[in-house]
Amino acid sequence: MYKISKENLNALYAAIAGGNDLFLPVKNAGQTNFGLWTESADVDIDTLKTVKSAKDIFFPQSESLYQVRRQDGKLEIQGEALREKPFVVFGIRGCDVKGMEVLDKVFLSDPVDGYYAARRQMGTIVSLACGRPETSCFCKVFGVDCAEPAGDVVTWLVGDTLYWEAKTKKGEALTEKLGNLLEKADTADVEKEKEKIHAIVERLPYSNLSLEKWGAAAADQNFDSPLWEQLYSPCLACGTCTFVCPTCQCYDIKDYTTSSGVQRYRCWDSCMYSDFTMMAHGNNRTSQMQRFRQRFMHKLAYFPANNNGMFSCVGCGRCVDKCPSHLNIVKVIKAFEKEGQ
Amino acid sequence: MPVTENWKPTIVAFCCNWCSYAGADLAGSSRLAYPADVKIIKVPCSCRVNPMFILRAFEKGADGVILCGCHPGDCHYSTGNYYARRRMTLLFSMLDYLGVEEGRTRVEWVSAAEGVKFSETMNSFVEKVRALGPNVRLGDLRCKN
Amino acid sequence: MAEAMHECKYNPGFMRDTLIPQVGIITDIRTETPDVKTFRVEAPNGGKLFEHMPGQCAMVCAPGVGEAMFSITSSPTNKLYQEFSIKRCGVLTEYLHSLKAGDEILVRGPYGNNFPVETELKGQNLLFIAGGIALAPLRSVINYCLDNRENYGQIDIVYGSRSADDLVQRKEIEEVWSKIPGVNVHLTIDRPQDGWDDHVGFVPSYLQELAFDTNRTAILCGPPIMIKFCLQGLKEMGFAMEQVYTTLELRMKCGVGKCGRCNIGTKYVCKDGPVFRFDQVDALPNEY
Amino acid sequence: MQELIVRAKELLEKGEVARVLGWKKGEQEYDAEPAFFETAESLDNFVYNGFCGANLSKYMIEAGKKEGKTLVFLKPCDSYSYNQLLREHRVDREKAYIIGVGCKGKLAISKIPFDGILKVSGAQYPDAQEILTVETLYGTETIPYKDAMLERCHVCKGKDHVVYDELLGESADTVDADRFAEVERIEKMSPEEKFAYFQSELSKCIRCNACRNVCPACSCRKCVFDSTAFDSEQKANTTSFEEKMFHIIRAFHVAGRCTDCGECSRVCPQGIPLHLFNRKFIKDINALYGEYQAGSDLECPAPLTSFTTTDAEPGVGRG
Repeated sequence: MYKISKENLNALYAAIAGGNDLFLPVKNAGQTNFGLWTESADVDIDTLKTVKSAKDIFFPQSESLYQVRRQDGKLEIQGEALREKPFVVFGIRGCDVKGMEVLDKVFLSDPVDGYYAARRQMGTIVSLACGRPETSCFCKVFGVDCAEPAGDVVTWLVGDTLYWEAKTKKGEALTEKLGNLLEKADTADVEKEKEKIHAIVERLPYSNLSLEKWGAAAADQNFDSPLWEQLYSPCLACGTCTFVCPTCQCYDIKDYTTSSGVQRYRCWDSCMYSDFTMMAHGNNRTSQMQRFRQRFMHKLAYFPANNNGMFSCVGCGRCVDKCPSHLNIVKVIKAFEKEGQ
Repeated sequence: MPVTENWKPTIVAFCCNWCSYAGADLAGSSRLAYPADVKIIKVPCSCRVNPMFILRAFEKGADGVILCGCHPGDCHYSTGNYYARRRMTLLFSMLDYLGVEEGRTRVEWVSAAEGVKFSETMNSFVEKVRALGPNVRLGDLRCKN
Repeated sequence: MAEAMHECKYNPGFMRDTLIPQVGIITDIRTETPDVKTFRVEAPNGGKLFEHMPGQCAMVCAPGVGEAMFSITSSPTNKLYQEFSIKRCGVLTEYLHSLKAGDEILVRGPYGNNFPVETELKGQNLLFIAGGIALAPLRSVINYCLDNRENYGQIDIVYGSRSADDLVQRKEIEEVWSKIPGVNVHLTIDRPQDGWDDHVGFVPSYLQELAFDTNRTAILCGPPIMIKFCLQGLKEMGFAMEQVYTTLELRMKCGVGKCGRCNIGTKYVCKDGPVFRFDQVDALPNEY
Repeated sequence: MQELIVRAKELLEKGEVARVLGWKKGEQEYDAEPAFFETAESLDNFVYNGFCGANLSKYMIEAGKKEGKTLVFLKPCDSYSYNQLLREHRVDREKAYIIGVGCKGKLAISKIPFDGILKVSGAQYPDAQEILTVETLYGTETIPYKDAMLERCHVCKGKDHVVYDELLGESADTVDADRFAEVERIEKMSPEEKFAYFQSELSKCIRCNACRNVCPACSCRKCVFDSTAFDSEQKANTTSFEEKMFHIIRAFHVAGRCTDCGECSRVCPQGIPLHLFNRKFIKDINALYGEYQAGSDLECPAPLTSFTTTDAEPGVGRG
């Protein structure tokens, strides 16, 4: 294990960024989101949750897939170049790292999504343990230990010191590159920090949610529940929950016409939108209740059924914080929990 | 897009069918010159122009957008241009508020008999936009390649 | 990232992501009915864009207009080209109908599963039931079975549409299919019409009149209302759900089970479908 | 709060209304959600406190399609939105029983800058306090009520309801800022500064449509930004202009109809001050066409559907 003092972090960022792109939480106009590091960037690793998750870096909100040029009636396709340059993501929390695992199940299963896979291969993940978990956090429910997140390198911010431990080959390579910036450290402080974090996690109000009613078997059991009708009613049909979610991966493919041809891009889409499933001959999910149900059934029942019980929720609590109507997955899980009693 | 001495702005002019469009015709048949970079889009009335048309024109590569309609009181449909006047007043004020250069938008009332005014208006508008340079604040980068 | 890219078997050296299409040339357009045209598509250098199995689909794209999933109506046994029968009903199909031979479009695929022609259906008597444009997905199976005639028993085809003018592939039905031994074609139209001396009536009622025995596997495709009543009829005749196949259709964007819109229950129609047995369909939530 | 529940139960039991539209207790004190109550027992979960900022008027469009009358609780500013919907024939006054509830300013949990908030005491009526005590996982903190208030409450339109069947509860004046001060501050900037300001704010936009979907003035069945028939349905956020376009046009579509209820800014997950667009239009309308408050009455002609022959010319005030 290594350490570096907090005041030297800028030198650390500069060293990581030398030759690599470095993405980390940056504050812009009052909000913290992952962004590219520059000398003038307002780095903010104290904010627990970025508004958007780190999924943006591997699966951007919109990205070009290819261009089509039309010449003399002939079409010519130019695929977008895949990421070839290595990059580092710093300060990603345990829940978001788990979110990447969920996305891997989708994008790296056959047929592999080349754009995502290239970024996954080129990216090194430096995770950061959560010193001050929030009320809305419930990652423990999904098996995430926010005191010891996964990642190529794991870091802990204890007081004014950042502790650094490489966990994979990629992580070791990055550590080596940083040379003298990091000094050797013992693990005592980190162990103490982990204990402290675990104690807080136990006190979080949603840490003991029960997932007994969910998983593969719920695909049949919960679909026709009358609870959905009660749960969905304040839903505004906006896409906030899906866009801040680290695991929502539905996308749309669209064309943008430019003077030189057509750019085909893909962008995040939301199952909450009425046109999500709209076809020329009609819509198979006509009510907001059905769309609302689809989102939660997908995360808590369909996804586990297809992925050995792995849930497509990581308990980051962003939807809990951001829903304009204060609806969220916690309320859904609790409603079903109560139902059986 | 590099600004060179020969750079010519792209101008979109929305012209009312009943007055300014005929004014443009008259300018042409009277051999009054106005820059070829003015792309005229004929509309049935100045009131037909939705604020989105103006923004879309900028997005897709226009450097200046001008709306020409009948003189207030002379609308073919009697009151259309009065509504257009309020809309454009508010829209332009909003664009100024967002920090778009003020000279990029304009409304001018040109009748079918005013070929000279049409040509003069276009010449002066093109000159003004030329001085401002290419539109970057409302443009979409993807349209510029 | 080489392992993520697939080399196209038919355009060697052409590396592509699953989302990047190939250019296809429309070499022929046949007007089937007032609103259905069949497009023949070939690779720029001739030949097929890719191999497929009966029932599989492909994404057809007109740049700047849209992209949608269409079933490949030609049989895999056709080694020269692929065909799509497309009904005019939306923005993209409207545009496709305005194209002419020689125009280029983009195609990617094949996607989805296929009818089990080499497994469950082999050696069986087959009963095809289709209504309107739904003959398109069945045509590839029918032709596949006819080209491998020795592998299948008796083949019955029940096909109906609104009017005689709306029957897709009528020429092929009358000149090829009906002339093959062991193949019975039963045509029907909804309302009487001059010059039509065949059966008149809806497909479900015609099906009951024909009263098939259950020693066969049924493949059913058509508008939802027709499926509902035909299925009821088949049940009354004693068919088991495991004996009837159909195809589902939902909105699709990616074709590879990732974009999420064709997800229903634990299935993705683009990847796990479009071909389902009715007992599998029954197990899905009622959202199709 | 108790008096609201009692009255609602009474009206439900008498059969005068078929359902009640109000706010339901959440998991925490600060996450009450809008909800329909159909039985007297379910009203035990009814809540009305400082965190009930959600404007219920827009839900009345859906409620109007149901059988029978709906009892709705409207705060003073919500009643403007309801009135505007009434004027646009989007709600049915006959199917609503409106109880105007008092308001002492509403709170935004996002404005309470402490980690791990468990309990906010003092947010409960009627004992609204000057200072809120906030219990968190990391200790107890305090914050003045006013500092945790939504922006809109600092520039409140007033505590009088413009439409109601009866009134319940007390209000308190919360105004301590000038409504147009921020707009004026931006107007005084140079074009470069203005552009940089909005660029930085709008680059955060994630196109989630929360602002549009919560807006009581955005009541179109199909939004132009959802329509595939035009070139307007661009979901990409690759270039910043798409977001600007969306927000300019959205503000324009509600110009003259926006009551300045502030819901757009309240719900924005990225904290974009969206009300600054609407308020710019309101300020211009007031200055150019006379003072106008959308939703204040049902008769006065709306500024964008009327004109005078002597209106200002576009580009007024430019150099």
